[in-house]
Amino acid sequence: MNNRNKVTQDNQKHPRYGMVVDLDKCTGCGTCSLACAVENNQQPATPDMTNRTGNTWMRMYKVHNGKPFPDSRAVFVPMFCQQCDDTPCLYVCPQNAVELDPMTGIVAQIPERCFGCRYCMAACPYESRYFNWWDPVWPEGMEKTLNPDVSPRMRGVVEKCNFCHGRWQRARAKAASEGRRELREDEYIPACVECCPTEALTFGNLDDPKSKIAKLVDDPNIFKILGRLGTKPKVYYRTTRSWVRNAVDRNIYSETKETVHG
Amino acid sequence: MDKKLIVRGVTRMEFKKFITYLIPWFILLGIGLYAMYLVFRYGLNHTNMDNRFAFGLWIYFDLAIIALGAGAFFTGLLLYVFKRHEFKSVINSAVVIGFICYSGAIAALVVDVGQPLRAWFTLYRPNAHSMLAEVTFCLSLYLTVLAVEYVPIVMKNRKLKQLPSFLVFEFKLHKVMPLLAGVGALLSFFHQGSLGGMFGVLNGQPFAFRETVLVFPSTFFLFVLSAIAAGPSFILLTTWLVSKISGKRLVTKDVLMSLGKISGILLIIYVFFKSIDSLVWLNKTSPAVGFSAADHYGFAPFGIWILSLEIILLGLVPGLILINKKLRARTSWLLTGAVLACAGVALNRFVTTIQTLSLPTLPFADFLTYTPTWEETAIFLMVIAYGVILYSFSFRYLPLFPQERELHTK
Amino acid sequence: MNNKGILFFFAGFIAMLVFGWFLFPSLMYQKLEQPFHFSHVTHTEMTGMSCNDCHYVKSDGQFSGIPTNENCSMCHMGILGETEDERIFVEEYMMQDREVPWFVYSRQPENVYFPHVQHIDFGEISCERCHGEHGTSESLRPFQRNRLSGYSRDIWGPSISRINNPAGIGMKMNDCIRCHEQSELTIGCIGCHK
Amino acid sequence: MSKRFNRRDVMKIVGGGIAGMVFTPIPWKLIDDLSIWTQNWSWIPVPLKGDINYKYSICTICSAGCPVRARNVGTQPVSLWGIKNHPVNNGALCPLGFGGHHLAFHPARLRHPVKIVHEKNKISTEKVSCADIISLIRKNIESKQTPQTGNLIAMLDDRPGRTVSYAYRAFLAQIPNGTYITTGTDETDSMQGLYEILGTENQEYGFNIEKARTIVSFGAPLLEGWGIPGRMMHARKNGCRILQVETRFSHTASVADRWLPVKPGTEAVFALGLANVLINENLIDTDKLSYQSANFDKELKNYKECIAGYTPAYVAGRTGIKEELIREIAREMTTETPSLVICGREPAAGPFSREEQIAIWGLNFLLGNIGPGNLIVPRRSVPAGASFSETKLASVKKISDLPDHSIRVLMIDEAESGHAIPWQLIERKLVADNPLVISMSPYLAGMTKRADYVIPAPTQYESCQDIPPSFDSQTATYAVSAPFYTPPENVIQPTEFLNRLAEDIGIEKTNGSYTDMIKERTAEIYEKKRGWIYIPHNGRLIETADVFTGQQFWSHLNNGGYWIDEPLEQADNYSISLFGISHDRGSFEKALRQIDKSYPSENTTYPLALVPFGWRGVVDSGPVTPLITKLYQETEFRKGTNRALIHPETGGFSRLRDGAQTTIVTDSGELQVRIEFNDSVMPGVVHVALGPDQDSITGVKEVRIKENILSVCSLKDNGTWRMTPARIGTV
Repeated sequence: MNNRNKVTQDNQKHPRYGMVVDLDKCTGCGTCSLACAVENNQQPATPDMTNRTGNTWMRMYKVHNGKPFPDSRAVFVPMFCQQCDDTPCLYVCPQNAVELDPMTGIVAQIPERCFGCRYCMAACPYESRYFNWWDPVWPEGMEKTLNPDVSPRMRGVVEKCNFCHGRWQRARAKAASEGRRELREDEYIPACVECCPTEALTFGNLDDPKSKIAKLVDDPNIFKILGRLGTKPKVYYRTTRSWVRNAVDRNIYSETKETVHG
Repeated sequence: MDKKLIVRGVTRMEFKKFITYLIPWFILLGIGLYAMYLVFRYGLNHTNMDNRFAFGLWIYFDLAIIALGAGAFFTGLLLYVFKRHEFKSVINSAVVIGFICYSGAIAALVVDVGQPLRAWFTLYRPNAHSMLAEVTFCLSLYLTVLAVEYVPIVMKNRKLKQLPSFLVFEFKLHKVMPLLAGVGALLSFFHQGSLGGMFGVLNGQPFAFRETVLVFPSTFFLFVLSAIAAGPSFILLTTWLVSKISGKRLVTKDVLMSLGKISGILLIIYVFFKSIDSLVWLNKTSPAVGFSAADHYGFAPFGIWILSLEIILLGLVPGLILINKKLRARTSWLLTGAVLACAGVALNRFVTTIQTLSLPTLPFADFLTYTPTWEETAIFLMVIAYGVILYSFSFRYLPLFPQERELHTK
Repeated sequence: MNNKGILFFFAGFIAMLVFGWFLFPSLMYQKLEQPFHFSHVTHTEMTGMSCNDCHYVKSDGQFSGIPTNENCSMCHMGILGETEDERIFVEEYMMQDREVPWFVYSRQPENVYFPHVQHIDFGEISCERCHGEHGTSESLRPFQRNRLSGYSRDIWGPSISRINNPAGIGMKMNDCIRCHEQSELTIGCIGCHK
Repeated sequence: MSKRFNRRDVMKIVGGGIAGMVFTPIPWKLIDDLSIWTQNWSWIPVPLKGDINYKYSICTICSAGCPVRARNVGTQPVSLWGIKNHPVNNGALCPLGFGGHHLAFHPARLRHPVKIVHEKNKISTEKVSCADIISLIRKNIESKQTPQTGNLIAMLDDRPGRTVSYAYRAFLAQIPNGTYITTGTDETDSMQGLYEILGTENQEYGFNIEKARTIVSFGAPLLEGWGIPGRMMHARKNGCRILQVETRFSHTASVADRWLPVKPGTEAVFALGLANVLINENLIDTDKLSYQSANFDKELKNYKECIAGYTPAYVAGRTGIKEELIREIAREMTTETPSLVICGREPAAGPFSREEQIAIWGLNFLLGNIGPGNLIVPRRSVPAGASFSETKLASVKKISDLPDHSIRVLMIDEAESGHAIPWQLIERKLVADNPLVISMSPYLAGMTKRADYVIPAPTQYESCQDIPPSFDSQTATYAVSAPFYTPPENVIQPTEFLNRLAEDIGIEKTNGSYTDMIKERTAEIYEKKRGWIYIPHNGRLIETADVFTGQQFWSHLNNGGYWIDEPLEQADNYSISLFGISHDRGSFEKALRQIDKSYPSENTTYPLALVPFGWRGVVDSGPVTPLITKLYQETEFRKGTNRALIHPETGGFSRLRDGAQTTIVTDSGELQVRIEFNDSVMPGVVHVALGPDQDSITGVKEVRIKENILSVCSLKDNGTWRMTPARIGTV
């Protein structure tokens, strides 16, 4: 794809945004889920929506250590589009509704181009893509609270986390009005990062060695979920606890299945 | 009342009886159309698919009937390109079955996608990397080819034959048949393969992901192979079934045996490559990304038995039955072999679609199950009803089996 | 086919061409009059206002678009002049504190993000390139709304075939892409889609 | 051409037309426009367009009072955010706060006074006028009722301390039998034990959480919206350790540094066990403590005798926590210092009883946490405002203190504490024949569903509201929630309703509007010239003394400013009694034994301990943003209503499947639940969830009164319902 080539050519110039999730800091408050839903105009559930048909770009999992009472421990794992550099969903989309954005490295999903074949959902190992099984319906009057920077989707298309690119557009316009083409580090962060009360989420340009995130990524406790699949996610997770690492990532062979709640 | 339309020299049941027999199928068609309306009007929440089970009954059904419909292109290839003239007696029926399978698959696909009105974007600005784009192209082109192949059969209708210009047209079409058969075979080859490749390329799903052979994942070739192995068996089965239902002898037995033999040989080849593929996948491809056989087959009910069933009972066994001349000669064995072969390819498509989605990839995800809703089942049955109805009319008014007249008069 | 047959065939063929090229476009678009007329010329020439007085980029980089009653109230506290349009504006909108429901000729679909600031400041594109000579118009032309999609005719462009649309005429995605390609700008889908 | 025009000719024209169409724009434009049409269906909502601006206010969903920055399109907020580095909550906002601006459009919103018609299991509404309701109340006030049948005119306010609370009390003081009550289910109620120990009622205390290294939490959901949620989150971020003493594997327990799953009802025993180790291993600083109590030696001796029985061995047997671990925890409390012990409450399971609270808070005394500069610090109260300082006010009563069947008219204030309130708690205080229940609420949800009439009140950001300090705040604070928009036409401010009522029955009205009352209160705060005011626009703290005028002070507050008092250097005199002032040792021990006995034993009809659970603000009470489905229905990250969690090995359930529907039976009734096996549940215990009020969230037309787990919990006389013996399924 020509866009992919452009990314590699222009790598020096454009930022490559990524995120680090510190699992040791996350308290599972769920604020990120709600902030994401508000920011990105996700509709509230219809009466028959289930945890399999809902629309939760930023999804919280409670992952268990697999030990019964009283030795149970759990970790909260925020799961969202991992923004893979080697993007499984991009290769499969028949009509270019998915793109690895050359300006930001964001895996962009364009709902208006999507015709809802859901092949990308089958391709995504992170279960981070969501299909609009229902028409978007807000309680009467509540559509006034929609964010004008994000267009509401229609039924029958796939959507997912896009690092709040509406915020990126706004930030760029603001920078442009000041005559700048590049963004400063704190000018653009997604809603979930801004709202996290324990600062478990860090966002930034992975290619900028001076950025906060670039330093974090060097930490030995950093890992990528399902990193061995080779999809090269730009979302990293961090933990110092080995059981968390084992429960969240498939970095070792496990014959016993971990049980999960949430 | 429709005597004038029926093929000269053969008898068909009374018109009233014919319609009575079709009524249940029309009812199914009607229910399916209502379900289709519900889905188009209110969206895919009328199905039981969900964000993880993004594909359900319909995609499985598409894959299965397209595999079984492969008989059309493969028989055409054998007849027109490899000059196996004995298949002239089933080619018309095969083309109709192919047309039904492909048009039915497309009908199911149109309901399956969330925004069918945007489907043309794929043709307008396709992603060349996507196997699904390839499928879409080949499928729509091949359906056109099948329609063109269908036309001369329609024109052979007694009434239509009377039009002189149609006769000329039909004759001209006949001359291009070998070319069409060749093009059709090529298109079929690619879309059967791409359907297999669709899952083989999913590097995020270790259960489906396969090693690459000549830029395509191995499932690309396995799908082609299994489709052409099962296709003749399906033609065999349908021919036998139509003959049973209508109570007519339609083709000579050697044609059926010949179909069975081809099916058998190809099945053996398929089973050989499928076994190698499975071994490579279980021992190399999958462990490399951190998934052992236990991760794939550790969830009830999908134990390792499903792989054995697919390869041995529904692959090797029918293959052996069908290549054995003595067994093949006995109708019961011939049919058993054909049924097992078709079941084998159906199971393979089931495993590829449904089991892939059932298995968790994230270490903390659950194993999921899925049951279709009545709407999904109704639309599935609707496509089958459509097939039965179209085939019934074709059988009544068109010369699907040229040998029938001979056998009838004998 | 005999001669007569060919003749009938061509009759149908030509009739369809005429219908498709000349009648169909006007059937596709519904003509709507603006709530009242507005003269850009009057505002620029008689009062000496410049475009920027009403249409400007705000400090957060957003484009102000069409001025709201608040902006207009600086002058239009009472009825100025004797035109009917002025009366409608003041009595039916200003006094009742209602915003004028203008039909916006160049309103892009909801999923499009068009930052004026980048195009003006970095692209140095003049307003006229996309909006034409709207700024010197005497009155407002009717708004043409697509009956199916609901979008303005200006998006599609005046030529129904969209062949040989000059740059800046027509505002479909392809028109944007063409200009971006000419200026060799690296931009992905999310550069313009929200 | 001579021949007649026939059917074939028509076919040819049509054929030509079809061929010609390919060369016209018709098919191509239609195919394009049709696909664009799918982006633009009329039922796809379109966001507002307009000028983006920012406004500041305070969230009033719960009593924490978190400051918010609203991003508005024109006048309509489209998102709310915390204010970075705000001194009160460090800029955190909870998930409910993020949806605060949705509440005005909540599907359960009421826009007219209504009468509620109760049918079997469902309710419907009829429009009535406010005057009708007022005359009904007047009739009830005027009618001569004998005390036997109950004659109280009560106002239930679950968030006391607000200006409106004072207005209620002033009103009630004027009418015969006027009674002001709270449910006593707020977190503030968990502080009662502390005040009992300190022997003080008028002195308020708060926590210096920021200073604590270790927090031993008895059932408090510290990381799930306790106190001012942002404070605890911030402390956690800075490395504060949490030891969670809780039966359930709650979210807080999951991520706490230690989870100490005591058997339900044995929290107090565990606390006394820790006290036993602290005293017997000489881990307390007796010299320092002796200054804090008048007759310390006697108290300590008495206390020692009392806890002598609670040896680690005994406590281990009772609580299920290993003996060695109890010792280890006690030692940790004196090494990882300073350590704070908090007695909290699980939002659905009800508060601890008075005696349990005393046992738990007592640890803080042993650790030397009480007093200025320590972890539990005294703070000033916020003055009530000039209009109420000289008025007679009705006294604050807890609903459990009232005799049964004593309330004739009950008016319910809309503001909820966010904690579960079993309706029986209120119902049994109402007279048996035709009580009149009026709710002043914006929504048909929560307790309002049980009322007879509803006065529609303004909701979040529709009216000026004041924010008294949260119970955990270490100093007095005061803020004003400035409205973003005007309420719908028929909405009535509760004070306005009181005024109309007062006029009708001929008593004195309050002065001015509600905003004026709040303004008076701020004037009084300004008068004292103490403390600082935080200005959100520039993030600066200004000394109150530096604000020139009261008007300016008001304008700061009315624009999202937050007034913060100076810490109190010296507390009023207090005299610590480890069993509480009103308790002697005998009754204390008896009460603990009583709780001990209530634990279900095996081989009885009800062998299981039923403990409900929920999440603050979402326990089936008031409405929350419809987007809360992201955490409930759409992910099951939190458990929805009537989900019963049990350990798979809990005896007798071999017949049950995971996910099966079954009934939970207690003395008080039975309830349909869905079973979920979960191996981190304590065997022998069944936890049943209280989720959001699903009907009102999804806007179901027919509102049902769905029974929830609280209706089968057995309610004790002291107002607790922490644990109920139960069984599952039919025997």
